[in-house]
This record gives sequence, structure tokens and C-alpha cells, in this order.
Amino acid sequence: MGEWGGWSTTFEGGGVKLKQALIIGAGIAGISAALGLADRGVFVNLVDAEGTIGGRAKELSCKGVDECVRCDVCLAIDKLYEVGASERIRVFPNSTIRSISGEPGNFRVTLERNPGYVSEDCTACGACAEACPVPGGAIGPPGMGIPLTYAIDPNACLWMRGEDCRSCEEACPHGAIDLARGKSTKRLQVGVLVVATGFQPFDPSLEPRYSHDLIPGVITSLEAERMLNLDGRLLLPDGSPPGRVAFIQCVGSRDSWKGVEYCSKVCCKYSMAIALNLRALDPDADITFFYMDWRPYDLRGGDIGEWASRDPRLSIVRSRPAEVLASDSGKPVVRYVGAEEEIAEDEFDMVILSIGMGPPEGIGDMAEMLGLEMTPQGFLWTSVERPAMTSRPGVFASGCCTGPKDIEESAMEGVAAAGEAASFLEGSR
Amino acid sequence: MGPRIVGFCCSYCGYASADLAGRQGRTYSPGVMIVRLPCSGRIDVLHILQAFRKGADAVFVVGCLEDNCNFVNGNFEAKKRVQEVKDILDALGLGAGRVEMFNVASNQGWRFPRIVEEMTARVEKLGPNPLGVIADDNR
Amino acid sequence: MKSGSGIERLFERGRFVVTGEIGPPMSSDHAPVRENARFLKGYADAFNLTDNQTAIVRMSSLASSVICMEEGVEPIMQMTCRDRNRIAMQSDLLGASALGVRNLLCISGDHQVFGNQPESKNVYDLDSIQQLMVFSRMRDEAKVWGEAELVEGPKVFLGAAANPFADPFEFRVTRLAKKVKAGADFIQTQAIFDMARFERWMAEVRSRGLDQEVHIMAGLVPLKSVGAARYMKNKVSGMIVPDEIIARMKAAENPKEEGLSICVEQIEHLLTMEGIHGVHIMPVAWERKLPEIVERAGLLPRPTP
Amino acid sequence: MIIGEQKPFKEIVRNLEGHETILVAGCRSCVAICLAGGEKEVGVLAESLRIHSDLNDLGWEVGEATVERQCEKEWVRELAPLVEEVDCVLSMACGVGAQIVQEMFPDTRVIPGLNTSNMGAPEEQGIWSEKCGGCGDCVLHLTGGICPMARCAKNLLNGPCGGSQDGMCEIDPETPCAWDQIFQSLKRLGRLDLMEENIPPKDWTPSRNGGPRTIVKSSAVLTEKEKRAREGLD
Amino acid sequence: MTLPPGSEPVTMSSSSRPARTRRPVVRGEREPTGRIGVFLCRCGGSVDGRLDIESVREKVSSMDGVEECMVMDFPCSMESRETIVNVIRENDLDRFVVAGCSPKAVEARFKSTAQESGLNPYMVEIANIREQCSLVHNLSEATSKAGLLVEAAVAKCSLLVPAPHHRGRVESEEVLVYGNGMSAVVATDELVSEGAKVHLVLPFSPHRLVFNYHDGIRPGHLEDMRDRITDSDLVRVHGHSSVERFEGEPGAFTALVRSSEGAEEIRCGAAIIAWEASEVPSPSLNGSLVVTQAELESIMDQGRVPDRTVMITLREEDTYCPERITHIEALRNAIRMKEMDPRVQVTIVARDVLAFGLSELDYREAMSRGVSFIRTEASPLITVGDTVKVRVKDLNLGEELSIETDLVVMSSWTQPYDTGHVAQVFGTPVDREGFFIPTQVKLKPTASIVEGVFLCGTGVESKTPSEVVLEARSAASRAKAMVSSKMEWGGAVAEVDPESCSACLTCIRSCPFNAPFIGETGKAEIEIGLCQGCGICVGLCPSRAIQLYCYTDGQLGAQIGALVGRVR
Repeated sequence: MGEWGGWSTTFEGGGVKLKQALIIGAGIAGISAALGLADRGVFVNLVDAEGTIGGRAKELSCKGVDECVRCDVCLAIDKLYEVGASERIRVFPNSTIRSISGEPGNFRVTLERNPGYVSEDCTACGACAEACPVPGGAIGPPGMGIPLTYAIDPNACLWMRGEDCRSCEEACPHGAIDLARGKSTKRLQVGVLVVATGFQPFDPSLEPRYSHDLIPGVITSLEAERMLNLDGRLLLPDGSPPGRVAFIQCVGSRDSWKGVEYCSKVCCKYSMAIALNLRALDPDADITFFYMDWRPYDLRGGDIGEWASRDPRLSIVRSRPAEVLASDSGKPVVRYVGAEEEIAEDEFDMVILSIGMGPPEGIGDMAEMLGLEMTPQGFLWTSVERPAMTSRPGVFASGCCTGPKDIEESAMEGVAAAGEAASFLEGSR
Repeated sequence: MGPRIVGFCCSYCGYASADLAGRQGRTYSPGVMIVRLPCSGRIDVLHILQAFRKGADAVFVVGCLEDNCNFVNGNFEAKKRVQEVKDILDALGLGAGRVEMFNVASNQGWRFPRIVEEMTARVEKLGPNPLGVIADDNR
Repeated sequence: MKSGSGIERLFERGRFVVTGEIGPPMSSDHAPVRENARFLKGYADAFNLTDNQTAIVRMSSLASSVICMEEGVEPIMQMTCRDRNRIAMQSDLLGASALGVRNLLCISGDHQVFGNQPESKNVYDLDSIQQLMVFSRMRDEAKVWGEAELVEGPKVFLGAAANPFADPFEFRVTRLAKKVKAGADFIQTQAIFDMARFERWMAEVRSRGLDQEVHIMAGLVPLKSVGAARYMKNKVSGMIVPDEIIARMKAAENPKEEGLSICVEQIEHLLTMEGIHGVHIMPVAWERKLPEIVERAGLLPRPTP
Repeated sequence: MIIGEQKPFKEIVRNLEGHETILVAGCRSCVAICLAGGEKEVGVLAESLRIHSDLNDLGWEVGEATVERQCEKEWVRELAPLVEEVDCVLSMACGVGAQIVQEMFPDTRVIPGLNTSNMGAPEEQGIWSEKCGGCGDCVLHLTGGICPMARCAKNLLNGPCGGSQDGMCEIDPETPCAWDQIFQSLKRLGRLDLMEENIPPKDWTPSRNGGPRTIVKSSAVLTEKEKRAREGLD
Repeated sequence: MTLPPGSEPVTMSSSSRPARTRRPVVRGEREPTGRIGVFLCRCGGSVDGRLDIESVREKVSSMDGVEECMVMDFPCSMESRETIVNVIRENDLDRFVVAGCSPKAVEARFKSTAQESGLNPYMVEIANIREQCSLVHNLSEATSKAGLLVEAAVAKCSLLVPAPHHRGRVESEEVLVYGNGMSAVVATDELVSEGAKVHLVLPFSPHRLVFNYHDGIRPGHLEDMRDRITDSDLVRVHGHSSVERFEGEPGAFTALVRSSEGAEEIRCGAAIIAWEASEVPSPSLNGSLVVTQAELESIMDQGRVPDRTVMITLREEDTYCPERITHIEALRNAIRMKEMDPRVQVTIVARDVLAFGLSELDYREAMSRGVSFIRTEASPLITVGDTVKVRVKDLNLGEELSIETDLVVMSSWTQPYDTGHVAQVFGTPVDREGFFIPTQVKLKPTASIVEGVFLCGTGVESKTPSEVVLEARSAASRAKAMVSSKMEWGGAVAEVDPESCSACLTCIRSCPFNAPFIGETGKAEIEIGLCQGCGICVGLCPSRAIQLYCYTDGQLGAQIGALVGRVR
């Protein structure tokens, strides 16, 4: 990245307002906010706990085959390039907020740089991976994130496991690897904060009755997305394409037993997109949806009923399955209450759990540190009338950390946050 | 270096998909040469014919997924241009299969190598472009 | 008397005229025409000799007409605008008249795409209305088109076609009027299946008094099968076949029989319709059924002209 | 404008047999606009011909040139130096252009690359249809601005014939019936009376019946005197 | 994509255009000399080591035109870019090639490098020898392929011409908001609070603006907002007015606003179409027994609650109503009725209850308060006597129910009106029902197909009030960002050679952005500010009269030649 100029403070009406922003979380909302602010000449520090930016979107996949199904994921990925190209945005990967002091317009922030072991000097040349003696490699190649850096898997790395191997360190031409690196800190002074720490996907192990990880072929929608991302189609553990696929909606949504009372808003949309991908690749695949209410967030052509009416191999069952069992052949069997109140069982090759969104990890501490109010559901509170405005001036929030939303809406909130933050800095608000 | 294949790639999707494939270390035939276009809609029947005359064994054009073109309908235009070339190739007896249009998304890193596979397979089926052979002989 | 043709005389005497149709053969052999003529003689007052109907090359209508006359059957020679320019048309008319043909039906003719010569070039130097204008002038003023005098004009009773079932409907009567104005003496209509629409058309014809100026003959085609009905409904443009007719044909266990009855009923109905001076029966490729139809409709015996 | 379309590639190649140096000559006028014979089409065809030659080792030399209007000698003259180099010209202009090229270069064979179809107009991008028959005796004022000579399959002057159904022509359900359109148009214009009149047989003399038609605008023609004056004879 | 009814598919008259296309002056750029510099990136081990960069250098430095060819560690780093600037100046280079990472990552930086060295920013070509070469092929393959890629880049680079470009302040920082409801007010409010000057054009007087509260927005809030902005001296309200013409380019639009007083030309840098759909009155309404949700509310406002109420959220012709707001309305009103009198019976008939996100909580509350729900797919049959009977097929029970009730409440749904005209004026398409079609261009929320014109409100698609607020604010935020940032255009833009143009209109018919027009010369011209550089017109032009800077036929031809013309 090199040294980095352009850091100025502007003196405005009231107190000092640093024309700099700190954005916590480099998902689609954070990125949209960052770009929006950079557009207005504000310098942006983009902080993310992960090694690369992109947030959840980089785990998601395009679900189109020749035709776009409007899942918006590619668009989110394209934004990463813009961040990489912007001279006004500085990215801090592997970093979290240790402390924040000061007042709106002049926050003093201490970042904690976690040991990514690989610094941002990494150019993803791959020398380290080649040097790594661990079978299969302890150093993963970069995904599509920015900055492009390799990541070391502490569980596989020999050195971490107490052996004396530093071959990657030696191999790295840029001295970007420091296996011994401990936590480091970085101080920043900024005028505004934007919290965009995203969401936590529902953990399927909290829903044991659906036998995730117990029965092969039972996967979460997120795992399905990763699989699609990897090579463009959903396959069973044995590598064969699934002939019969079931989607179970509202796993970790609309479920007070799991303490999740709200609807995650996007599951109907994305699971239908996954289904469209299956259909495009296999016109004969039998697809079944188990759902309670069909809520297509995208109004244009998202109605499952309409699809089912013209696709004999798509069945829709208005029922929340009781459990997923294993058949004698070890395949997943969905057990549910059928139309006539009877207990029905259907066998499938693959069962996809459409998991919902929960508040992001550590949002509580974040809220406490920043003195922000939260909603009963554990998200950050923001005003309905000013969607990016939190309970504290100078601190804004956008994206799923304020409630479930899809990529486009998150991006919109990011943009709105940029507007709020910028006008706050300009003192016009 | 394997068959000569020219890929005209929309900067938003095909080109990005190839970049991603590279980052993810997905290898493919080095015979593939990518020409970056601002949009697949920029493709011109002439460019494709030029490539074949110079001896390309196959040519493919990559545009964004349908209904996802950054310029609304550039990828549809490209499809029509490619069809024009197919007709000409048939008339010339070179085989329409040597040229193809693909629609991909920028984040489909897995897709680009598959496209290359597909086109390489086609060349194996149709044999090398005779013009390429002639050119080589004259070199 | 304009022509002294048989049907002209019958019309003059206010008789209900019946005409039939004889399709010239795709052959140079005169026998088929003769046989049909002999067989049909006396069952209708005159017979149309079609002019390369549906643009399929057949024996010329002039030659066929003459053969009929040799059998003592009165011909109505059809002449399309498709295949002749105004020179050929006028000279053929003179020739026909010289050979004793007294009835001539002026039509624009089916487009060549339907026939066996789709690559041919059509002429349409004149359209059917202009053809009437030219011919009536030749007859009434003994002039060819332009000013040149004829030593002797043709003696011919001029017919024209009318199609109440083509579009735009509101213009159909006007077009009849144009033909009358152009010199048509009698009209043969397109085959009627949609009787309701035909009556609407006739009502307007009467309201404009056209039935007083021209002899209107209602066209009829006996249906051979439900297939034939469907074909005419769907394939023949300018032809309307109501669904009830199709249903009726479908229902009948003996469709042929049913087809004839429908036709007979239509005639009986038409006999009572004001302004209808005759029927023109076209048993397409089914000539031999004409006698039965005429018989059952109680139109026999035919009067002597 | 004049509407044409490119001949099938195989036919063009057949017609070029026996020639080795070929000039593909385009026209920037009508045929360019109907995407048949402009610089782009010239380029594509020329490149295709080169590939064909290379493939079959014919050793053809194919040149390209596109002039403003191939129907005018002055523009066609620009081709002279190129035509000298070749033994045939593949004209991508309409029939008129091709003839002028031949007229200008009587010793070089001219081969048509297009089939010239009609005088028409674009309906939408990529679709053109015939509008005028060039009969030399316009009746549009009587026919609601729709030409029966060009647009009626039987060029009737007293239509529509019995084959008109639902506004479509009897020849196929895709072709609109010109006379139905005329009727509707006159109805809109409130001039249906024009259709009551019998239009008499057409005078074809201004049309294609006296050999090639020649229009003379005397006020624009140089008189003998002028010519001599120009040649400085007087 | 359908154009609004009765609108021209293309505008071609130069009258509807500014008199001239703007030709940028390229200041301080040196005359092309054709001297090329090539900078090869080792990129740590990700290029060097994976291919033999030295042999590539040897191969390339011998090419004609190549004056300087050097291998660097990271040309993209600040220091290296300074080095490049110096090398360019010292060797009087006027164009250069960088071989390394994907141009998508680094192009922007080297454009500025070019400018810093006094060159036109588009005189640089980038050879992707990393992502598309060194990372995917083995050493020998990668080496020879890299050679070809760089050769090709040089071949193309040698034909580059300085591209027109412009970077400068917008001509107008004012924003036009054209709307008829809530989103217009919110968008204006956002713009004002961000300090932008606004022209608010309304088809009627601001006091006729009506708002819908159902989604947590404080009642009265929007009225206050309306009064605030109408009083603000940053806002000029054009009541009873319509926009009749809209032309120009981002940062410099001209709108003709007509009101009863007459017409006025307004300059603005961006525009927001904030159109609200309005209610389609449900056809089957019947006096006092069958009412709309709105009517129900006024009944409740009078403190009255019927004992038995059936709410129907299905459209007449539809199996279900996709509009979230109708469901939220139904739920909120049902809850309110139960609050007023817990004994009343309330039944909601729906196929699916569209209680997205947190509105699910309303759904739960309604259920816990004893509101009953009937799932059905066919819209119910209503017979009105002295009471009302509702016949409906219950999907769960699978049987036909006949419910007697005192009141039936029909959800009314919305449809945008007169959007056809607006769409025609602004050149933004609408779909069959009249909804504005937002651009599909890469994740630009609220963007329309016309650069600089943004869309929000239920005229785009049905939304809940809170979603409208969000959309309106982000539209405003983007508009503000646009007018307060420097306008940049040019680079890869199309240009017509009037000599060869046949004015055939092919470009005009095929351009998705309406950039080409017929200028005063009678030849096609291209509005640089509108040209997005897709090159569709270039590929189509029958006279090959259009070229796209940075991607001319010649440049691409040279590139293709270098890439393919090789021995196997």
C-alpha cells in the first residue's frame, strides 16, 4: 500500500471535526458507506476482523446460469475492486476495535490488529504456500477479497503446533509473514464512526432435529452457496448431482423457541435463487419447498406458487418439518405434518436448511463501548425516519447489524449512512 | 501451448471471472489469449474473423449473464454478432462450433476454466484451424 | 336483352336461377368436361367454367366453355385479372363472344402463391372492377378501352363475384355497388355458411336498392366432411364457417348426408329471402351431387330459357 | 430508400469463380443504411472472402473500397485507381450502383453482391418493408397515404378483394391487407367517399412499360448553346 | 424493457440537445511521439519466479517503438510510480505499458501516473501477466504467454491516441426532485440536511401531499418534515408544475418546468424522480359493509369497532397480493381493533402473510391477541345482505368456509399513474404496469438508466413507508454525492467521424443511453457526457464511422494479430 497522504483536519463551526471516518465492518454495507464517503472527499479507515474485506458476500455465490437471477452477489464482489482502487480508503484487515474515546467529531480509536500472521505487505505471490511442508498446505490461497493476502491456518501450521518450522517466513520475499507476531495496536483519530458489522448466520447445531452434520446431504444454505462458489453446482458428498432436493425455510427465523421471533427477510429470495440454479442445471430435478409463508423480498417474479403452477417437478408444502431422519440407505428423510394433518415422510438426496440471520457476534460489547441503544432482538437501534442514525450523534450504523436485509438494502443503508456521516462532518446537520 | 483460442471478454464479467480463476489458482490451457473489452457489446464480426484469419482455432465471447449487462443489452448484441459469425464459418466450411458466446458472472471463478475446457474440446473435435496450419508452415 | 344468354332471359322472366360449376381438367382431353356436362345437363341453368382456379394450371375456361356448349349446356366463362393484361382480356372476350359464349364472370382471381406456379408473375393490369368497366363499355358502346371503335361489340351477360364474408365488412356492400356501377349484370357470392352475416349483408344491399339493379345469386358449397368444413374455416381466407355448422358435421354419423341436408336447408331458406334471384352451387370436386341437391331443394325441373 | 440484402456467401463465391483480384465496392447510401452494403458489410465480406481464398489456396487478392454513392459517376470515379488493379468488382451497392460501376469501367467485370429488393423504409431496427412501387403515377391522395401498387399483392386499384380477412392479406396471415389499411386510414380521415368511386384502369405509360424511364428537368439541362459556350466554341 | 406508451423509441433531433457536444481541451499534454515505455512487474514471487520475467524483458525491449523496458518490484507502489514518472520524463516517452496485475485492480493508479507525467491518462496499456498468466500456467508456458501478452499490449499501446477526458466541478450543484408524495419530501429533507439546494417540483400544492403511516414512522412526522422543507431557504417549491423537458448530462442538466404561471428553465446537477404509486380502488367495494383499510381506520378513529370483521388481502385477479404494505396495514389495524375491544372477532384472509423482517412481530402479536388467519389461494366470494357473507376455500382445512361478518375490509393495492409522461421526459423506461425500471447496472441502488437521474418511491416497486424513507434518503445521498464530487467523463468514449457517417440512425436506435444524436451538420454526434463507453454502436455502425477510444478497431486488430499470429 505504501505511505499514505491526504490526511487533513477541517475546522468547522463548532468543535474540531476530523474529515475522517472509521467504518467497522467491511461487508457490503460498510463498503458502500466507505465508497460514498470517499466520493465526498472524506478519508476512510475500513476495519474488518477478517483477513480480507467483502464480508459475507464473498462466501456467497452467483446463482445464475446464463440468465441472471438477481441475487446481487456479483455486484457486491465488484465493489471490492472499487475499494481497492480508491486512494481515499485505507483497509485494516484482521483488526478489531479495542477502545474508543473522545466525542462526536473527534473520536480517538485504538485498533487491535490480530495476528493474521500475514501483514498487508503480502502480495499473494504464493511463495509461502509452495514452501509450506504441511500436506495440503497450512496456508490458504486468497479468496476474492481485498487486500489479496494468504492466510495461515493456525490449526494446521506446524509452528503453531510447537514444531520448529518457519519455512513460509523464510520463503516470503516481502517479510510479510511473522509467525511470532502478537497482537499489535494502531491509533486513529476520526470524526465519525459507521458500524456495519453485519450478521451472524444461524448455527444449525442449535436445531439438532434437522440433523445437520449428522446426515450426509443435509447442508445449510450458506454451505450450498459456498459449494456453488467453488465449482458452480451443488453436489452430494459422493460427487453426484442431487436428484431430489428439499428446502426447509425459516431455520433460525420466526422461531421463538430459538429466541428468533423475527423473519430474516431474505431466505425466501436466496433459496429460490438456489432452486432456480438447480433447475437450470437439471430440468428433471425434483425440488420441494417446506415453508410457512412465502415472502419473496424481490417483488419481480419471486412467487413460488406461480413457479410451482408451471413446473410439475417443483412441489411446495406449507409445513414446518418436525425433523430430518436418515433412511436405511442413509439419505435424509423429511418428516412433516401433511395437508390432512397426517404425518408424512419424504426421502431426498439433499436437504438445504435456509438459515436466518442473527445479530453479529460481539455487537453487545460494541454497543456498550459506543453507548448505543439496541433493539429487543439484539440488533443496533436505528431511527425509522433516519435509517442510518443510531442513538448517538456522530455514530452511524448500516447493514444487517441493524436488522436482517438483503444485499441491495444493505448497500442502500451504506449509502444513506455515508450521507448522514458526511453531512455530520460538514456540520450541515 | 495448446490450441490457439481467443477469448473476447467483457471487463465486468468474463475478464473478472478469469482474474478470479487466477487468484484461486484454477489452471487452464495457456493457449487461451484474452482480449479485454469494455462490454461484450463492443465485439465486432470483423474482430472475430480477423482472429480466425490469423489462425485462431477457436474464439469465444464472454458477456455478463442475461439481464445483468452493465450496459443493458450489450451481451444480447454480442450474441447476435456471434451468430452472424457462426453463419459465415458454416458457409466457409470452418464449422460454426469454433465460435461461441458465453454468459458468466464476475464472481464465477470456476466458470472460466470450464469455458476454456469446452472450447478446447471443440477444437479437438473440429481439428486445428487450417489457416493456422498454413500460417505455421509459412513461418 | 344485352346478351340473349339463357340465364339473362330467366332473370328477365323473374325465375329463380340455378347455376353450377364445372372444373376444367388438368388435361388436354375434352372427355371429362363433356361427361360432366352430359351428366349435369338439365339440373342447372348454366355452369361456371373456372379460370385456372386457385392458380392451378388447367384447361382454359374459354375452351371448356365451348365444349360445354357443344353438349348443349350453357356456360358461364370465368376470366381472372391475374393472367391477362387488358389486351388479352379484350381479345379473349371478343373471341368468346364470337364462339357463342354469352355469360362472362369477371374476377380478380386467387393469388398465384396458392397454386402450382407460385414463382409466376401475376399481371393485374386491371382489377375485376376495371375489367367490368372495360367489358361493359365494349358491349354497350362497341369501343375497346380508349376510343377505338369496334365493328361489332361482344354479346355478353356480365357477372361478378361478391364476398360478404371478407373484411372490412362495412365496406362489402359499397364494393358491390362499385361492381354494379362498373356494369355487373349478375352477382355470384362467396359460399355462404354464416347465414346470419349474409342476411345482415343482404339487408344493407336492399336498403341501398342494389337488389333492384343486379341479380344476386347466393353461393353455396355442400360440405363433404367435417375436415372440409374446418379447412374452409381455417385455410380459405374470406370464408367464415360458424362453429355450429362444424359441430353439426361432427355430430352426424353420416357427414356427407348431413352436408347435403345443410345445403338443401340453406337453399330453402334463400328461396324466401328478398332480393335473392338464384343460387350458385359449387360442389367442389363433388359435381355429381348437384342433381340430388337441386332435386331435394325442389328446384326441378329447370325451366327452358 | 432502396432496400437490398446480401446474396448468400456461397452464391457470391460461385459468381467470383475465375477471378483472382477482387475489389469489394460498397456504397455509403441506402444499402449502408439498410445494413447490407456499407463499409462494415464490405469489410466483413472481404475478410470472409480472404479466409475462403486462404482455405482453398486460391491466392485471391481482395480489396475494399466504399464510395459515397455508387449511383453517381463522380463518386464511382474515385474507384478508378483501385479498379485498375483488379479483374473484377464485387458491387455491394444496389442494382443501380452496380450498373454505374460497370458503365464507368466497361472493361472490368462487375458482379453483384446484393439482391436489390425494393423502395422501402425501416419498420424498426433490422426490419425494412416495401412502400413504393415507383409506378410513376401516384394515387396516395386517393388511398389514404398507403400505396396499393406496392403494398397490395394484386396491386388492385379498387380493393380490397375477397381475400381480405381480419385486416390481413390472403397470401399469408402475416402480410397486412393494404386495402384494409387504406380503408381504415380513409375512415380516420373521414374520406371514405374516395373509396366509393371506381378508379379507372391505370395508365401505365409513366411506369415500366416504355423501356427505362428517363426524367428530364429541362430547366436543369444544359442547352446545346450552353454546352458549346462551355466548350468555348462560340 | 418497455418504453412508455406513445413515446418515441429514439430522440434524434438536435433541438432536444445542447447546441454542441462538449469537446474537452486536453491541457498540458505533450504531442504523441510514439516512444513507448514498458514496465514489467516482478510482483514479488507471484510473477517473477512463476515466469521468467527477464526473458520477457529481452523479448520486448527489442520491439520497435519500445524505448525503455525495465523490470520493477511493485510498479503499483507509490515510490515505483514516482520512478515511472521520472523515466517517462527523462526518456520523453509518450505512452507506456505496465505488465503485472489485472488492470481491474491497478488501471486507475497508472492513469493518474500518466497524468502526473504530463501524458493523457489513457496513453497507458496494461498487460495482465499475473492473474491471467503467472498464476495459472507453469513456468515455461507462462513465460512465453507473458511474452505474447506484453507484445500485444505494446502493439495496442503503439496505436493509442489521447482520449478526450474531463474532470471538473459540476456546472450546477442544485438537485431537482420531481415527485408526488412521501419519497419526494424525504429525499428533499435529506438533501437539505446535507446542505444541497433543491428544486422540488410537485404536480399539485405541497399541502395536498398525503402520507401513510404504518411502519413505525411517528404520525405527524412527515407533515412536520413537509413544512420544514417548504420553509427552508435551500428549497424552491414549484407547486402545480410539471417537468416538460429534461436534457443535458450529469452535473449539467437543464429542465423545463411548466406551471400555471408559465415555463421556466432550471439548471441542476442531478435529478431524483420520487414518484409514489397511488391506490387502485378495489372494484368490489359496497357501501358501508365492504370498505378499504383506510376507511376502516377512519371508522376506528370514530371509536367504533364492528363485532366481526374479515380482512381480505387478495387481489381480485391475483392469487395473492405481493404488496407488503397491505399485509402490514391489515396486521396493524387488526391489532388496533383488538386493543380497542378484545372481544371482537377479526379474521385475516391471505395466501401468505407478508410480514417481512420485524413486522413478523406484528404478526405474532395479532395471533396472540386472537386474530384468526385463513389461508386461501382464490379470492373469496362476498355476498352482501343485511350482513355480509364471505365464502372462502381454506387451504389448511381443505374445505369451503362460509363466514358471516359485519364488515369486510378489502386491501387496496397501488399502481403508479402518469409515469409514462415522466418516463418519456427523463428517458427512463417503465414497465407495463407503469412502474419505473431501475437500472441493472452494478449495484447502484436507486440509479436509473440515465446517469445522474435517481429513482425512489413506490413508483419503482411497492414498498413499506420505512423502506421508502431508506430509499429516498439513499437516492438523495447519492445525488448529493454526485453534485458535490468532481464530474469525470471521457476516456473510453465513442466518437463519430462525420466524413464517413451516413446518418443512418443505427447508433441512435441501438444506444441504451441515448448518447448519439444528429447534430447540426446532419451527421451523428455522441454526447460524451452520456456515453458510457460500451461500444455497442461501434460494433453496429454500417459505415464504420464510429470508434471507441481505448478500443479502436485498429488497436484491437493489432492486439489480436500479436496474440494469434504465433507459431504453435
